[in-house]
Amino acid sequence: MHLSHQIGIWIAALLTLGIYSFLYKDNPVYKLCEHLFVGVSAGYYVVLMYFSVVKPNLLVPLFTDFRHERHFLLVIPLLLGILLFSRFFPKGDWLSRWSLALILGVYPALRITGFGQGDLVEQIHGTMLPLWVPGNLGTTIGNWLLVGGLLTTLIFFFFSKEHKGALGGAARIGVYFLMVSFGASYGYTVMARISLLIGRVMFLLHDWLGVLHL
Amino acid sequence: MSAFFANLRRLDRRWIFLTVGLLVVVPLLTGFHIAPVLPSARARGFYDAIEKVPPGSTVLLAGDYDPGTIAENYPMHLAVSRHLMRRNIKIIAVELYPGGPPLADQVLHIAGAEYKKREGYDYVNLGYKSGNEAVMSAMGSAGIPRTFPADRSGTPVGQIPVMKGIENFGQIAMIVSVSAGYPGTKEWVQQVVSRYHVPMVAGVTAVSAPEYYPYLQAGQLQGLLGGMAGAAEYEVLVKAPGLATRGMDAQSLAHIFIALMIILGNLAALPQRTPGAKK
Amino acid sequence: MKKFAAWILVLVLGASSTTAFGFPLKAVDTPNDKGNNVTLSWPAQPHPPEQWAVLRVEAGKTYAAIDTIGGELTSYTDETAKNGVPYQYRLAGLGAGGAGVFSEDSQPAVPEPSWFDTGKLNVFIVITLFLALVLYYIGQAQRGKQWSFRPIAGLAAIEEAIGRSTEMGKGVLYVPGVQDIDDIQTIASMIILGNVARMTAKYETPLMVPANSPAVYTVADEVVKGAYADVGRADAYRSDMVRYITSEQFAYVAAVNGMMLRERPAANLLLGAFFAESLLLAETGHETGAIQIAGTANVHQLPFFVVACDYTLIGEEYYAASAYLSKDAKLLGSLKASDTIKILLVLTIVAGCVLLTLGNHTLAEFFATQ
Amino acid sequence: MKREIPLLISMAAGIFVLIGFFVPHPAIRDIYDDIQGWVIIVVAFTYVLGMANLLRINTEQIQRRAKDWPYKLALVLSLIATMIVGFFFSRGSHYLDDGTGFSWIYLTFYSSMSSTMFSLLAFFIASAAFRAFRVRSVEALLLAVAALILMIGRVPIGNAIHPAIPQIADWLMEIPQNAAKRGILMGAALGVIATGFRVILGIERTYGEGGGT
Repeated sequence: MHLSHQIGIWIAALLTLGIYSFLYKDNPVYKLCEHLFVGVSAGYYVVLMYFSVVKPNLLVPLFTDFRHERHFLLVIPLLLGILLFSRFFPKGDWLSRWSLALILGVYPALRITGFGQGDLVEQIHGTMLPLWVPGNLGTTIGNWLLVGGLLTTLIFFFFSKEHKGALGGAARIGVYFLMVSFGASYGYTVMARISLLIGRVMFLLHDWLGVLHL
Repeated sequence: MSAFFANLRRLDRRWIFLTVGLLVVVPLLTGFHIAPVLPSARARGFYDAIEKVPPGSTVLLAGDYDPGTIAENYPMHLAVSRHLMRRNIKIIAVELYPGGPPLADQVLHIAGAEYKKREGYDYVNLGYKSGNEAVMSAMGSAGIPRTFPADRSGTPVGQIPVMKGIENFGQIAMIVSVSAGYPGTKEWVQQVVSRYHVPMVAGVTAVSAPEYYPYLQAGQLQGLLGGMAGAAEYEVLVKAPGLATRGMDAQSLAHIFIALMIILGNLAALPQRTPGAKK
Repeated sequence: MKKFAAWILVLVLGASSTTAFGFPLKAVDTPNDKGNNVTLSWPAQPHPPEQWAVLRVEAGKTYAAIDTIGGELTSYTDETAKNGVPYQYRLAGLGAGGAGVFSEDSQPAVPEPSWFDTGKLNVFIVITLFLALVLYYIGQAQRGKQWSFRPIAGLAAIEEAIGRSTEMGKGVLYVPGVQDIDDIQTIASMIILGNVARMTAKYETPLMVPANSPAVYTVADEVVKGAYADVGRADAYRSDMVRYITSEQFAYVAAVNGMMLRERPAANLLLGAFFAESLLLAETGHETGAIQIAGTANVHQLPFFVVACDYTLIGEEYYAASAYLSKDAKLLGSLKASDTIKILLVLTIVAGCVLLTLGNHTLAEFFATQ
Repeated sequence: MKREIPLLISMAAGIFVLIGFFVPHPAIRDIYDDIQGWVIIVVAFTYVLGMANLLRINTEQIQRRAKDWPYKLALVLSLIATMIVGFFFSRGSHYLDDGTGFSWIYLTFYSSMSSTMFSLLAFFIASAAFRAFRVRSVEALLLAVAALILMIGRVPIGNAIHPAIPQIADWLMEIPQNAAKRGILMGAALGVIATGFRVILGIERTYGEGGGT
């Protein structure tokens, strides 16, 4: 048992226990930790944004190194960035919508092509499987389930017709496939949450109390 | 029997909290060992994919996670850095999560010290860039040096030996995505893998692992590690048991307990057969 | 058989003379690129030299070496070429086994930037087809076209749950998710909230709406006030129905759980973008014995809602529900377009699988990325 | 003027980024690259705006002595302290190197609390497993069986109980789960594409333009 001598580890350990106190009851210590967390992370983000984005991608190319021939265009994002702060002036906040408009335009477009290629075209290609693989019954059954599972799930998410008769049957099978996939996600999520706790307990036992020899 | 279940239902959930806490602390304290970690086909696939990368080539290591999921992502990040460095593969690290850069530094410095690799010559940490998918798309189109003009501490990319000749994904042999959520493996697959034909493997949190199996089956991913279990299996393959392997006993115990809770919870909720029992 | 004989002839002559006969060298403008780029390719050599020197000549000038590459390679990309200039290339062997080994001069190749990346043709077709369908159906919906859609169990259950709460004289708790107002799921939640508020106004059931961001609070408040006015019950609207709690995830959950346990609403409606807190809200709600109807498009949270709630709107059902309720031309038009393209998807996949089983790969190849 | 210019900007940016995917020609691709470079910078500024907003809201509440104002004071002070240490007392652009004040704050406060915050869920998932996991229908039974197989199959003890369990778990993940997740994936893709077109073509009037923040 060799206790850590670093003040930082002690503070971190006390903050960890402060947050765990929420399990017993919501209390002032938890509230303080929570507000400290919000404050520190907001401060951290701003410093990070300056040194890792604003300086290297905007200030340096715009004002010092002129190597890249289109660097003068960087005055546009500089203006758009400043316009964002017009939200603080009662009259001017419509100006900030110019900057948000750039974001509102770029991301839907990136997602149309990204989802279109990665989640649509490639998945269609991935589902085109031979339904009879000579000499390999396991793969054949697997392919039937993969293709059948996908088609029935798509049919479940079909809204233009009542789920009756054959369509109803297919949708029902689709729900069974969905439920198996929800069960799998439930099992994985349990694993995820538990391992985060294990990670934190390791910090307390190893870094703080020094009772755990890795 | 039904009396047992009746008061089981009124159980204060803080007893359950206490049990979970003990089930995690006891194995870690006592080193009580339940079952060995055996690598699954998935972990072996991830390992073999990296074994196929020729030594001397350059890999993009995307550490897109933050301290919130250190327990799952950090062991993968460290194990893959060791594996790449042991095979003399050069590493360019980027992080699209604000909380990422210090974790990538730590991983690269630990592995770098073990395998005598020098920062700037064998690996570099280009740090964080805001913009999520836009960063990935820009790296492929405008190019990596224009999107990341400097490394994490401001050294211009032109002065970094490992970046020499690196223009875009044409010079990247493989992408290793250590991911917690958005932006992460899904966005790398959508914005880069299909567009620039770069092979990719992913080490992800358990919550997000199920969603990436379709990418694995469609050949967009060459390997996938899911959660702490995936990390532990990979650590065994890389012969560097660390945090993940150490935690698996507690993980096993906790899972058994929760499985029991599901079964017991349902039994306790069964309508009581004994006559006269209060409905 | 003839080709084989010719090959032997070349080999025999080649081995005996010092200058190996030239092998074909193909030079072509790299397709689907920004330009300034020529791709060379040549057949693998039986005895490749240690290295190749890549020689290039512009019209009327002499050959100049531009690069030296490994002998085992069979292709090379020249990225220093200029658009519009015709170039010819030749390979010369270097180092061990390279003396006197030359390729034939390639055909002239003129690098040009390409206007369309043919490798993305399949994505282009799928996206443009879908865009056309969306615009077509939105246009139809705007011209008043009505379609019949299948009922969604969760939606019918909402009305039933509100009715039950009214009978028991208890309230309805509506939690609009934890994302901000710009998230699509929160916008859909506001549409459903409008309908719920119209019902609670009609039945005079108490309504509670905890919001987790100032923007969601302002929009939700407008929606509820408007809904009460629409049903002519503006008097029943009270400003404390919609409340801004906090933006921090766990503090918000603790506060909402507190409302469930204190005010004991008979119906909990959890509709919007949820993350880890889905589990905490559903558990507390389940404990209070309230009817719970949940809906989200966050797939990883659906398992927790499915096991703990009475009804769950699963992924797209959640968006479809908001389209039904909104009666909005663009939402209904997009829903109809998605349904139509789903039929096409099912047919394409079945056709692809059948053709593949019969050994024909064309359809499958079309959807592969080039 | 107030509505048309933002609509024009998002339509122009959206169309260029959409076309840029298909057109490698520099006439389009150079603007496509510029726009993405700009959006990276503007997103960075939104974080700074978020911080300024946080400061404004909390300082107002402190002045008004609103409920919990001492906690708000702690928030404001920790925010300002982190920024001052980061900008001025952490060796400039080497601010995240080991040993700087800023990396100490990262490790001691940010890293510790954010990893603890998420680990709270381990406790809740256990209590919810007991109290709110009702198998009331065939569907819920399928979900429960798949969950139990995965939970036990994915950890070493599963293999110790019986080697078949991990294999069944792997099969469940590779085939049935995969098929359903792909169905959800494709459905979601259609939703994202339809909404994306509506936003870019200005058909969609998102609350974002009208509403608060």
